[in-house]
This record gives sequence, C-alpha cells and structure tokens, in this order.
Amino acid sequence: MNIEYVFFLLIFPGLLFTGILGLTVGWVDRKVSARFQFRVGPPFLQNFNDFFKLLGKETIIVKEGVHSLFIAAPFIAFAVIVLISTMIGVALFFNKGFGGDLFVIMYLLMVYSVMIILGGSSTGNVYSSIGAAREMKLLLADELAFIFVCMVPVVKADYQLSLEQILNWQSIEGAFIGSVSGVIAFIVGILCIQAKMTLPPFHIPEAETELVEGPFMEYSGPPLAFWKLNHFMLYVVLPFLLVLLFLGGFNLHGLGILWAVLKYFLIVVVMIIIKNTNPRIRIDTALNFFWKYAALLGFIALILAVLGV
Amino acid sequence: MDKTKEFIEAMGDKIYKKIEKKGRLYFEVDNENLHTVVEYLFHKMGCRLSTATAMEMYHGIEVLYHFSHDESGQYFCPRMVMTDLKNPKMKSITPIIKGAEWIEREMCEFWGIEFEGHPRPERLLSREHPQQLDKPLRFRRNS
Amino acid sequence: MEVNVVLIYLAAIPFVIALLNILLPPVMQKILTLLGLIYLLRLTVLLYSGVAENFILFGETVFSVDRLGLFVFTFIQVLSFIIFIFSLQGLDKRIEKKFLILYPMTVSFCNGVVLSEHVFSFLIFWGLSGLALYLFCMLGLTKGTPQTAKKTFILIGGSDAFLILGMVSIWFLKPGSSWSLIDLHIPLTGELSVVAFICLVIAAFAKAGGFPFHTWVPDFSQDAPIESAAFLPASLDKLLGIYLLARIMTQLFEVTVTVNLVIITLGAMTVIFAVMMAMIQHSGRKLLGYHAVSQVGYMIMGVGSGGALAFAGGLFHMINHTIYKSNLFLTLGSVEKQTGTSDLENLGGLGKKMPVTFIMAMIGAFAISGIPPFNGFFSKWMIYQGLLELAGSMSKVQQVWLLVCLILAVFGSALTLASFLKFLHSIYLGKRPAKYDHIKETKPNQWLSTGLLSALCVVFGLFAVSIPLKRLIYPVTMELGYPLPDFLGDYNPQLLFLMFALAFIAGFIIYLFTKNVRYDQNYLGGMPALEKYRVAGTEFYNEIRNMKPLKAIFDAAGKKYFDIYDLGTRFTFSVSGLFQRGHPGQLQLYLLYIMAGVLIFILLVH
Amino acid sequence: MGWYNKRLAKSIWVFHLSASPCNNCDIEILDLLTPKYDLERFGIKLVGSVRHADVILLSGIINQKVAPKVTHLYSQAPKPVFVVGVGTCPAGGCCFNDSYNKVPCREDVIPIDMYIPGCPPKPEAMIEGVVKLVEVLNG
Amino acid sequence: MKKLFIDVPALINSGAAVDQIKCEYLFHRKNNGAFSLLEVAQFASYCRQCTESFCVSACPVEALERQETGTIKRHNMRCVGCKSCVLACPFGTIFPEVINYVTCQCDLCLNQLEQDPDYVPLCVKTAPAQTFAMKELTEEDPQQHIYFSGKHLAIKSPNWRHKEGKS
Amino acid sequence: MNKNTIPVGPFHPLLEEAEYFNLVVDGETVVDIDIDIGWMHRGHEFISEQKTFTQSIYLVERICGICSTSHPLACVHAIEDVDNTEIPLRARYIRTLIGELERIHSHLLWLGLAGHFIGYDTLWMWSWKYREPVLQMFELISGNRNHYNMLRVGGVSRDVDPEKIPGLTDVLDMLDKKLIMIAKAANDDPVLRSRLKGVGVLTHKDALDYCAVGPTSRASGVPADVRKSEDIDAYSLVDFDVIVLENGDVYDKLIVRVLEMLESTKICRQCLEKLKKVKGPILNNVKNISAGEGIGRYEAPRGEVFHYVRTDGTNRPIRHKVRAPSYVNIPTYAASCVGLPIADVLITTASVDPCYCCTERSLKVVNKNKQPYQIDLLKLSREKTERIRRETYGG
Ligand code: SF4
Ligand code: SF4
Ligand code: SF4
Ligand code: SF4
Ligand code: SF4
Ligand code: SF4
Ligand code: SF4
Ligand code: SF4
Repeated sequence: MNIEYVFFLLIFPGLLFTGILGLTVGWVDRKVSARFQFRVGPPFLQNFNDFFKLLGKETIIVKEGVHSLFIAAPFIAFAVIVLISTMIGVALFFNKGFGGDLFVIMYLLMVYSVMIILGGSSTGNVYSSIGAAREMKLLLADELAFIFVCMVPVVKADYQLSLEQILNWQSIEGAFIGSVSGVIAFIVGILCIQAKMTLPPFHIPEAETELVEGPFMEYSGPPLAFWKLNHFMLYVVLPFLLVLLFLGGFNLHGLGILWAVLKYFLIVVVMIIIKNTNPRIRIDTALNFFWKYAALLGFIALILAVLGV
Repeated sequence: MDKTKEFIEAMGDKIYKKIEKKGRLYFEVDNENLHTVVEYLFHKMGCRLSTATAMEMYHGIEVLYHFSHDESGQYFCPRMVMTDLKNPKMKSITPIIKGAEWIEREMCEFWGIEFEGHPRPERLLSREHPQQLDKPLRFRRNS
Repeated sequence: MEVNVVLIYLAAIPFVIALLNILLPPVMQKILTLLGLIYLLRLTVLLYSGVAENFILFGETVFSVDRLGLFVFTFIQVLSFIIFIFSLQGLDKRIEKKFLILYPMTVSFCNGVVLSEHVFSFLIFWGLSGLALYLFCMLGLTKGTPQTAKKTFILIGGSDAFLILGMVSIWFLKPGSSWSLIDLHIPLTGELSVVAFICLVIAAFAKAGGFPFHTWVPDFSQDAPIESAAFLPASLDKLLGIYLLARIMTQLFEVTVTVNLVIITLGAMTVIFAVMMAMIQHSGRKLLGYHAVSQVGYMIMGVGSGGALAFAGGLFHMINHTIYKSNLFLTLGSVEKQTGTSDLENLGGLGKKMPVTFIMAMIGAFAISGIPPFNGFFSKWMIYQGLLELAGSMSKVQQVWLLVCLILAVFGSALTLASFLKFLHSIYLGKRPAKYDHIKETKPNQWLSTGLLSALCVVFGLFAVSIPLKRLIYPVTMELGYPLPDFLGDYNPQLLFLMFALAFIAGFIIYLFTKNVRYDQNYLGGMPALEKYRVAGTEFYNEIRNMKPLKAIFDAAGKKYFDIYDLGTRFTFSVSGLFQRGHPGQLQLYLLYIMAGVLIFILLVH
Repeated sequence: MGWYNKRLAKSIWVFHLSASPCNNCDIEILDLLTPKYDLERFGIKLVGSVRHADVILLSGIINQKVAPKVTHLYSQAPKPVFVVGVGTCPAGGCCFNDSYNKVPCREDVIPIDMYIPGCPPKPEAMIEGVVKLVEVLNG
Repeated sequence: MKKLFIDVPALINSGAAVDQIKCEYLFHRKNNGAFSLLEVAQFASYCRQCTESFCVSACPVEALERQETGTIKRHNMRCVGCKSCVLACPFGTIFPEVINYVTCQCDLCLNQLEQDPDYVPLCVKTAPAQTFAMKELTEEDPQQHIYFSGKHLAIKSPNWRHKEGKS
Repeated sequence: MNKNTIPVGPFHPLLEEAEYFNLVVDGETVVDIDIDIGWMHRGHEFISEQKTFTQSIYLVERICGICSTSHPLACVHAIEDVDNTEIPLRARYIRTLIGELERIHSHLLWLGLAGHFIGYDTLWMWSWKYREPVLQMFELISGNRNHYNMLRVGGVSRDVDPEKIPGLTDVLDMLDKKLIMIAKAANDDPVLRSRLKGVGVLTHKDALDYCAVGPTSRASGVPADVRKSEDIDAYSLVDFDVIVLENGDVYDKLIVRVLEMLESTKICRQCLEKLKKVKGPILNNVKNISAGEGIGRYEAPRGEVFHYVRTDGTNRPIRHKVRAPSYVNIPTYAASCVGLPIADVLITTASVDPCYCCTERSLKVVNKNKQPYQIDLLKLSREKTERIRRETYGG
C-alpha cells in the first residue's frame, strides 16, 4: 500500500469526490422531481445544508438497543460505499485495480444493505424491524437479477472478472451496450440499481407513510446525516458501475468529458423518471417482478451473451 | 308512504306512541320487542342504521335509533326508554347489525347503558385515557 | 517402527481416553480428554515435519497419511479441541458423562477414517463414525430424539451400505490392485464403474449432508445436544464427507466434464434448496442445520468441478465452513444455555446482554454469507472463479448450464445472508422480551472457544493466501496433481480492509467531533415501547414462502415430500410390513445388520 | 453557533403533530408542500419520524388523551427542536374552550415557541411564520 | 295546583344578582331558568306596551316584534344580545340581565312536580327569601299585583296592561 | 403461530391525525386490527349544547376541516327540520354549489393523499395542484379557503356575486379537463392498477352489515346517496348520476371518487347557470325554533353525515348528535383489512378516506359534582398574568 491509495480513497475518486458529487446529484434528483410535480424545488446547496445541519443535532440512542451496532452501522456502510466508489472510480478514471473485482463489489454492495438492516433492527423498533425485513427481501429480489446483469459483461469479456479488464475489453471491442444482450442487461441493471437505492417504486423498506422511514426511523443527528450521505453516494456509485459494465467507461480527453457526463446523467435521469412516475409497489410484487420477469430477462441476456450476440 | 303502512301493519302490535312526520316515523318499542323490530327493519326492509342517540330525560334514559330506508328516503325511528336511571340495561343490536358496535360502545361509555349481548363491551373513546374516567360519564341529577 | 506408532496413536489415544472415561468422574474425564486432545494437536504438528510413515498390519498398509488426509486430519484435531473447550462447562448434567465418553471416541473414529488407506479399516471407521452420530443423537433430550436418531442411523447406515457396495465394485474393477484407496484413477467407463461412482458419491453426500441425502442434518441439529451438532454435522462429518468426495473425484475415478457438471448441479441444488428451507425455519438449530446442508453445496461444486482453483476453493470452503458453522452452533448453544430455548420467536434483543456472543455470532454469520473480508467470502470467491475458469473451456450449452449453476450459487449466498439476518435479528436484535432482562453473558470457556473460531474466521479471511492457502491447501492440490491456481479477478483483503478502516475512521471522527448523545426510549409514534410491540423475525420471509410456485414447493417440503428417508419409509410401509418389523429402532439390531453385511462381504471377497 | 443556525435555517425538517385539531390546519400544512406554495424551496421538508425533526408543527387543542403522548413525543425529538403552534387551536383554543377534554394549559404539555394564528391560517401566513422563525434563527 | 310565584319588585329590591339563582333544568348546563322567567315577566306585565315601541325600532336585527295582543316578543334566533332595546326603552322596563344571546329555559320543574306535588324547585331554594315560592294560587289578584302567565306561573309585578285598562 | 403487534399511531405519517391502531400481524399479514380512537375527541356534541344554533354551525364546521360544509349543512338541515323551515331557492342553489365544490376539493385531496400513501408523490402533487383552483373558488365565493361559514339556519350567509359566475365557470371547465386527465392517468397506469385492484375488498354484504356510507359503500354496490333519496337543497332540481361500482376494492373506490368529481362539476355548472337567473333572498330570517326534534342529512364527500337535533324552544339544542360518515366507515376495516399484507392494509384504511376528527367529535361527559375538565380560563389567565408580573417585577 502506498500513499497514492490513500489519495484515491480519501480525495478522488473516493470519499470527497463521491460525497460532493453525490450530494449534488441528490440535489438534481430533488430538483427534477420537483419540476415533475410543478414545483420549484430546493436550492442548490440544499443537501449540503441538510447534511451539516444533521451533524449539529442531537444523537438519540435507543436505550434498549445494541448501542455500538446502532452507531457503527451508518459508518460501516459509509466506509463500504467509499470503498466501492474508490474501486469503481479508480478503474474508471485511472484504469487500475484497487484490490477488488466484480464479485467483491457485488458482495460489498450487500454489506450496505446489511448495515441498514442491522442498524435498523438493533433498536428493537417494530417499524425498523419490518423495514429491515423488507430491505432484505428487496435485496433478495434484485440480487438475482443483478447477478445475471453482472455476469453478462463477465461473459462478454471472456470471463474476465476484474474491472479494468472489463473496461479494457470494451475499449477494444466497443461498449457492451452495443449488443442485444448488453441492452437487455443494461435495462435490467437500471431496474436493479433503482431497487438497490430503494428509489420509488421500490422504496418499500423506507416507505415513509407506512413504516415511518423504516430502518432509519430511530436515527437522528450525525448517524442520520451519514445515512443520507450514503444514500446520495449511491447515486454516484451505482450509475458508475453501470457505466463501467456497459457503457465502456469514461474517456476523459477533450469532448470525451462531455460524453462521460452525458452517459452518467443519462442513467441518473432515467432513474429519476422511473422514480417519479410510479407508485410504491408491494414487496411481494417486487419479488415477483424481479424473480420472474427481470431475472428471466437477465437469463435471456446471459444466453445471448454466451452466444456472442 | 306505503313503506310506513307496510311496517305498521307488520309491527303494529309491537310499537306504540307512533308519531308520523313527513318522511319520518317515530315510535316506541319495548326491550323485548326491540330485536324483532330491528330485525324486521334491517333484514326485511333493508334499512340502514344511521345512528342511535342516547338522551337523558326526566323519566329515564332514552335511546333513539334512526333507520334509513334509502330507496324511499323514509326514516324509521324506534325509541327505547329505560326508566331505571341507576342501572340502565337494554338489548344490544350489534349481533344483528355489525355497524352498531361502535355506536353502542360509545353510549355505554357515556351513559353507562349496559348492552346485553354486546360482543365487545369496552370503552371506545377513552381507552387509555390518562384520567381513568369513572363510568358512567353522563349527567348527574342536580343535588 | 517408532514412527508408525504415531499413526496408530492418533486413532488409539482418543479411544483409550474414551475407555478410561467410562470409569472416571466428570471432572477427571474433562481433564483427561483435554490433555488427550492437546497431545493429539502436538502429534499433528509432528506429522507436518514429515515423520509419519505407513502403518502396516498383517502385511497390508492400514494407515497412511498423505497431504489431503493430513489437511483434513489437522482440522479434525483443531475443531475437536476448540469445541471441547466449549463443552468444558455447561453440559447438561444428565448427559455429561455419556457425552464425555462419546466425544473422544468419535475423534478416534474420525481420525481412523482419515488415516485409513486400507479399504477395510476405512469402512470400519466410517461405519463407526456413523454410529457415533447415532449415539450422540440419542443423547438429545427433546421429544423427537428417538425418531431423529433412527432417521440419522438409517440414512447414514444406508449410505454405508452404498459405500460398501461401491468399494466392492471398485475391487471388481481393479482386482489386481491391493486394498489401498490411493491412486486408483478408474475411468468412468462401463456400468460397473458408474455404479461404483454413484454409490461412493451417495455415501459422501450422505455423510456431508448433500442434497438429497441431507435430511438427517436439520433433524439432528434440532434434537441432538448442541455441542454435538457443532461437533459432528457442522464440522467432522463435513470434513469426512468432503474428504471422501475429494478422494473420489481426484484419486479413485477419472471423471468427465459431464459428470463434473452433474455434480456441480447437485451442488447448486443443495445450495438453493437447503437455504430456502433455512429461511423459513422457526428454530435456530434447524436453521443452522439447513445451512450446514446448503454450504455443502459450495464444497461439492468446488471439489466436484475438477478445476484447480475451484478444487482448492472447495477444500478451503470446507474448513471455513467447519470453522464458522461450529462457531454459529456454539454461539447458539451459549444462547440456549442462558435462555433455555433456541426457538427464534421466543428470543430477541440479546445483543445487549450477551455482546461477546453476539459479536462472535455476527462474525460467523458474515463469514457464512460470504461478506468480505471474512473467510467465507474468499473460498466462495475462489469457487466462483474456478467455475468461471472452467466455463471458458466448455461448449456453449455447457457454459450456460454452468453459469446458471454459478448464479444460483451466488444467489444462494444472498439467501444465506437473508436467513442469517433473520437469525441475528431474532436472537440478538429486535425487541427483548422482558423475561430475558436478567440474562448474563456466557461462561468464559464458551466465549473463548467461539472467540477462537471467530478469530480463525477473520485470520483465514484476511490472510487467506498467505496462511491457509499457501501452507495447507496448495500442497494438497499440488500433490493431487493440480497446478498452482491462478486467480481471474483480484481481491486483496488486507488492502481493502485497511482502506475500509481508513474510511470508517474518517467518518467516525466526524461523528466523534459532532456527537451529542442522549439515550431515549423507542419511538413508536408516541406510544411507549410496550413488550407486545415486537417483531419476532420468524415471519420475515413469509412473502417468499407464499410466492406462487414456491409455496407449493415449501408446502411439499413441509409435508416431507423431498425427504428421502420419509419417502423411503412411506414406500416400504406401503409395500410390506416386513421391513417395519425389521427395524424396531433397536441399536443392537442395526449393529447386527451391519456386522452381518460386512462379514458377508469379507467372505465374498476372500 | 451562528454558522450552524444558518444551516438550520436553510434546512428545516418539519414533523407534523396533530393533537386533536379539526384537520384543516393539517391539510393546509400539507398544502404548503404542494405546487402552489412549495415549501421545499426553502429547504423545508416533511418528515415522518420525530427523530428527524427540527420543527414540530403542532395543531389542535391537545385533548386529555393525547396530551401525554404529545409530551412523550416532544421528549423524543432530538434537540434543538422548535414547536410552532399552527392555528387558533393551540393559540387560543378556538371554539373548543368549553370542552371537557382539553388540557388546561397547552404550554405545560409542550413548550410552544411560536404561534401562527388563524382558523386555519392561510398558507401565506404559515410561510410568513416560518420565515419569521428563520429570521430568529439567523439571529 | 301549586304555581311558581315570583315577586319581581322584591327581587329587584333585594339587589341580588339573578345569576346567583340556581336552576335544575336538566338539559343545559349553566342554564338559569330565572332569566327566562324574568323575561316572561318583563314582557308579559312589566313592559308598558307603549304604542311607539321604541325597543322594536331600535333592535338592529329585527328580533323584537309586537304581537297582536300588544305584548312584545323576542325571537331568540335573531337576537344577538346587543341590548340596544334596553337603552331604547324610555321606561326602562327591560331588564338588561335577561336579554342574552344565549337564552335559557325554564320548564317550571313540571316533571318533578308530577311525581311529587310538594316538590320545591331549586330556584325557590336558592333565590332571596320570598322572591320565589311555590304557592297555591287560584286566581289573579290585581290588588296584590299578582298576575298569572300560563297555567303554572304567577308573577307579582306592576302590570301596565291592567293599569291602562288594556285587555 | 406467533403473532406480533404493530402499533400504528398515535402519530404516524399515514394518518394526518392522531390515531392509533394495533395491527396484529403474522409476518406482514394482518390478522386482526384493533382500532383505538379518542385522540381527537374534543366533545363537540357537548360544546354544541351550550352554544346557540348560530354558533353551533360555526362549531360543527370545525368538526373537521375537510368537509367543513357538510357538517354545517347537515346541522342546518336538522334545525330546519324541526319547523320545516322554508329555504329560498337561491340559497338552495348556493348550498348545493358549495357542497359540490367541497366534494371536488375533498376527493382531490383524498386522491393526492392516496398517492402519497402509496409512495406516488407525483400523483399527490398533481391532484393537489388542481385542488388549488377549487380553494380559490371558495375564496372568491366565501372569502376563505376552508371553513367558509356560508350557512345559516334558513339560508346562506353570503351571496354569490353574479359578476363572478363566468370566472367560476371557466375554472370549472379547466377542472373538467384536468380531472379527466388525472382519471385517465390513474386508469391507465398499470402499476397503479395492479397495486390497487383487488385490494381491500369490502363485499356488498359487509357494506350493508356495517352500514357503510358514501363512496365506501357505493364502490361495493350499495346505491345509497342522500342527495337522491332525500329532497335536500337543490339536488332535486339538478341532473346528476350516482356512481355505483361493484367490486368494493380500493381501485373501485378510487374510480368512484374520480367519477363523482366529474358529476360534481356538472352539478356546479348547473347551479351557476341557475344562479344567473334565480333571483331572490338568500336567507329566510328564522325567528324561533320551536321545541321538537329534527334530523339533517347530507351526502358529505365521505358519505352520509347525520345530525340529530332536539330543541326545547330556546336558541340552543338540548341534544345534538352527530354521526359522521367515517364513524361507520372505519369499523369496516375489520372486514376489509384482515388477511392483507401491511402495505395493503394501510392503503385500504386510507381508501375509506377516514377522518378521525369527525369520528370523535362528540359526546358529553358532564359531572356536575366534579367537572374535572372545566377550566376556568379567566382564572388561568389571571394566574398567568400574576406569574409574568412576578417574573418581571419580582415579589
Ligand atoms: S365574541 Fe369577539 S368580542 Fe366577544 S369575547 Fe369573543 S372575541 Fe371578544
Ligand atoms: S382577524 Fe378576523 S378572522 Fe382572525 S380572529 Fe380576528 S376577526 Fe377572526
Ligand atoms: S385552528 Fe381552526 S382550522 Fe386549525 S385546527 Fe383549530 S379549528 Fe381547525
Ligand atoms: S322552576 Fe325549575 S326549571 Fe324553572 S327556574 Fe326554577 S329550578 Fe329552573
Ligand atoms: S359580531 Fe358577528 S354576528 Fe355580530 S354583527 Fe358582527 S359579524 Fe354579525
Ligand atoms: S338585545 Fe336582542 S332584542 Fe335587544 S336590541 Fe339587541 S338584538 Fe334586539
Ligand atoms: S319595552 Fe319599553 S319601549 Fe318596548 S314596548 Fe315596552 S315600554 Fe315600550
Ligand atoms: S368526514 Fe372527515 S372531512 Fe368530513 S367532517 Fe368528518 S372528519 Fe371532516
């Protein structure tokens, strides 16, 4: 390990970059959603203000709960997301490896949900517990399809697992979105990340009007601030992952920057549109949807990928 | 108006003190006949229970039901008078009409009327009330 | 000659201890057994310095030790030592004495299996280890104990019969060779060899708990004493079963790709079916029992795939599994000892009262669900890569087939995670019933042993390459003729962990600077946190259970339509009452059956 | 704390606490979030859990039954938290002053920092109230 | 039959506040039947029934009306209790206390009397001595200024109707 | 099987009001629902008996802010019923107009909230956006967005200025278009359909058994509508249909409401047309209410509101009983919610469009000996002044 890694992790493309970009994109989300709803929407620095305000609030810890886990969960999740974003970012921007391949990312992404679940249920709150159960079921729902989605680039890259290999393969062969299997997998992928971010219509675990924000119900102050930050950071991490897997990464020379921004925002905007045009579905509907339809699509994509289409 | 006639014909012997107003029929029934009348109104005539109102009068506690015959807009209002002010008791109509549950519970809560045969004789509004209200919560006579 | 003695000691010492234990009072039993186990560990270390030769009796090599055997053997010693630490205190008084007799005896039998090179000694020890299973099960104190013991015995005994059959067939295939089990490499051509192969695989599956011969495992875990559940199905039997499978796949037979695929498919099915069943369990023990099955799937996939990486991964997963699964069983045992129950719906919120146990259980749960950086992830990761590596060289249909199996396996670990979150939630998190307000942390020996296992989980995860792989597993695979595996992806646990720690600290420092803590009750929309407002967690996955096609399957499983034992009994009951009269559940009778069978075979052979 | 107050002023998360109102104030509060008034412009957001609240919008006369819960809820909110009484109800009891079921003194139940009178207050009045709060915070 | 007898001048002279008199009317809490009794008394006999009826023209909401009998009637759904009429009446015959927005009711305790003819209503008990009483009266007594209003009420007060020979 | 209890409330974002249910669940399936009400209980019936009729109207308006015309309407109907008071024709049209506008605003409000509850904030924002013009119409007519105080015994308090009528008609036209748009959007959205169809079914029989009213029962095939069955206001003079659907699920309740809004705009337009022509007083200045009893009904957005008034000849009621629609609709949860997953239960409870304010409006608790709840405001304010004085000047 050398100092370069620390830079990667803490400044770019890790903590600071992802954090700031995430909060900004979170603002874009809120603004565009507001526009959808004929509203003006929040000012630019809104998410930053929210974050810093929360830092100054009291942290309430539930007496009966498991305190250490309750407090640690958001920070573990935070660290994990920073880690993933660094891994993806390093591969995207520097075309290097950062100690993990696609499987590692898939499993680390689960850690985020696990932390939500553990943090939420460590309080013993009923709503949090139900929210946690739903979070887990949602994770199960999208995971199957997501694995299919992740396997498609792996197959297309001739069973290469590491991120930079997948990127390299695409820079030679063209982005995977250029093939039928790539398109299908990409579409399923967008649905999956929608679910992974628990955005509508998959905001089942946090269902504000049912479960009072579910697992986050008991959080307040800095830990809550970090949960919010984590959520917004996913706005960076997951689209980046899709860009990496299907859109051939970023080319940061000249007009390529514009192109890169376009790619990223394409995904984000699609997510926001889906978010704003759908009601929350039930957890069993989500399970059915992902296991029966999305996974089937993923399977078709996989077969096509094996066939080289 | 034929509905009224029909009703009076069928139940005429069970009711008394009939008052007819435009679209209304007020009458008194006894506790024994209450179920028969209510069943006739609810099942035979397809009336809907609008509500029941308890009132304290000088001569006793009075429970006034309002049955609405929606097709004709006719109202049938049986009145039950309980003269025992200390221990008012009457038959519950909840076994016949599920919708009467809350209405009766509320009356029980505030007037202390005991509804015999009520499936859930429990407080409605003041469960967990911080000032454990004593029952019944109704008028007390002066002095 | 002195060197040979080491090998016979390994099996004989624990046996002698067991015999001595019959006479001794419990305290002495414990001391003696502990000393014996330590001595065994010491002898194991000795084996690594290469001192052991074959043990020869009547001119036949009975015991010998190769790298694979040594590897498995090591973990038998380590685990029986650690689990024994757990059993030092807190055993139920009613069964303590018997347990302490059986324990070293089982170690002895298992050692015997692993050390045997000769078919007969292998068969005898294998059968005896199955018997030990039965006896342990009989120690259970629940209502279902006799039934379960019977079931276990029939399944294991039945598979023993298959084993014998397989061995006999092998002898017919290669009559010229000696009774040695090493380096046969029988090609899978001809019906007899296939029969032999199938018979042996069934035996291995039944021992390890692979689908569809797994049904004894959950029942055993439910009814037997929990230490023995951690000891046998979770660790030793896994070791033995997979050991046998590894032998079959590498040394006894030469297998084709199709066979590999079939085995992999069976593995994937094991993973998915068992984990699905685990998800809906209401009893912590059964849940763990089903996981003990489901994890076998990965090992089968790894060991049965035939690729170097996957094979190494399978072996690695085997030891990982023994570590975290016995850890989980033991933590559950601690909980059960404190609260008196392992029913998930009655537990809850113990994390605050038993923090050490909770952390150990959490580590175990993370490890089993393959959360980086724990050991489970590394071995699973190796298996996945191994499979992908294989896929590269297959035909298209086979590729899709393999990929689906792989994806199911990956998904299986998500399901594992799901059921373990339910497990953690129901026991340690959520709302604590008031009756557990005075629960204390467990006794030191118990958390010491779980602590040791958890530490192994972490160490094997973080330093996977440098410690277990390089030192223990690569030598085995090399000896079995595999090349040094070559990773497809990259995963650097130490780096990632350091980076994770850095990021965590960065976040946590912000918290430390801004925190302003107050303690408060649960927030329930203004209601006080009453005891009735709790989610037990057992119904977490009802939606999944009630999903359209799955519901039918689960219902069928609930009616035991997939239980080979149950099917068998049903079948036999319906065919005739003969067999029914034949197995009244008396141990002696079964012993007689086995002995008779063995005798007949010996007579036949000679 | 000036810096912090500015952040707080720009990000007010409100929790809506209805303690036996007539519902109208509540829907007018919700109305504030909708396109015509859109309080999100000021960074104001409605939250479902009192743990996230910066401002509690209290409406209603607080009856005897709900009073302990209101107190409890206030104690569960992370401080600093402000309580704004919306409507005539918390301010003066509206037409319910004769009721037997209302608490004698609302300020004993929950410390109210600010009142926005009106029955119901016009959304504009509520916005003005919120702006005043912001001014106070900005100091 | 006993009648409720009210000695209005004595009540005025006693200086007692009318709302001190308690009432046992069942249906309204805080009901003070004495108000309504006094209102009856005031319009039935105290009022001069002047032809100009300044009170009627003064009322901003047309709540007062001259009946055919010549008496004034206050319509309680219209009156807003502004007491303009009190000011307008040149003879000061309207008691300001009783012209309230919220009207009171006296049922003369008939229900109680039905059960027990010797019943003494609460107002009789709580009013200043002799101003309220249950008395066996059979006919009006103009000498004593005792006039009947309805079957159950007797009022002792100056009566302009009789003085001026109106019927 | 293990049963867990989930508390919903008293303060839960699903309920804009303080309410409390115990959901007994098995996993996520609700097996029993126990409703504890009383959190909003302010004692309206009791207060009303101390107020005059005119004040009562003001008071019952504040039973609930959403249908703040339905209760006063039913209340004046009840008072008028005592003496069979005549109401001027113009007043009748104005009442109908107000009532129907309120229905539109209330249904739009429900639609929005329902959207919010199922996490469809866009629907929420959209329907509330179009609710805003309705509120503005109210502001034009009555001067206030809610709580219009338009009603008097015997008529209405404010006239509709003929000059404003064209403007109002324009708004109605606009609304019609938008309503049809929203209805189409709701109807076409497959996710919404699949989310709501077949959920929380209230069968015809249950609707009858529980005496449910309003859209709740009309979606279950019970064609009860006070506007048709009783000759109130101007409803016999205008042309409109009663919407009845058969399935009783949440989706049907939604459709009933959406279609009703369209009917309402139709009625409103007819009323406005008539208001151009019909001249005359708007208030029959009632003099007295004689002793007697009367009932008043009105089809509020949520169903029949029922008021019963008993009078004794003074200007206040001796008994004022209010039966709000939600009071009979909420108990239907027991029939429609059991066996559903939590997510469905919550939308089903919302589908009744419950108003707890209304449900708990009522009843008197009087204990003349103790009177535990009577607070002497004056005493309080004096004490407070005293306290402040002491704090300020010391001593
Ligand atoms: S009615 Fe008006 S003037 Fe009279 S007390 Fe009330 S607020 Fe004051
Ligand atoms: S300002 Fe007007 S609306 Fe407000 S309280 Fe005073 S009189 Fe009433
Ligand atoms: S202030 Fe008025 S509008 Fe607001 S809750 Fe009270 S009565 Fe309703
Ligand atoms: S007679 Fe009875 S009702 Fe009349 S004022 Fe006296 S106490 Fe009251
Ligand atoms: S106070 Fe009210 S009722 Fe009286 S005159 Fe003024 S506006 Fe009219
Ligand atoms: S007090 Fe009544 S009757 Fe007298 S002037 Fe005023 S409104 Fe008219
Ligand atoms: S009250 Fe006065 S002004 Fe009115 S009629 Fe009598 S005397 Fe004349
Ligand atoms: S039904 Fe609801 S909206 Fe209507 S008055 Fe009652 S509480 Fe208010």
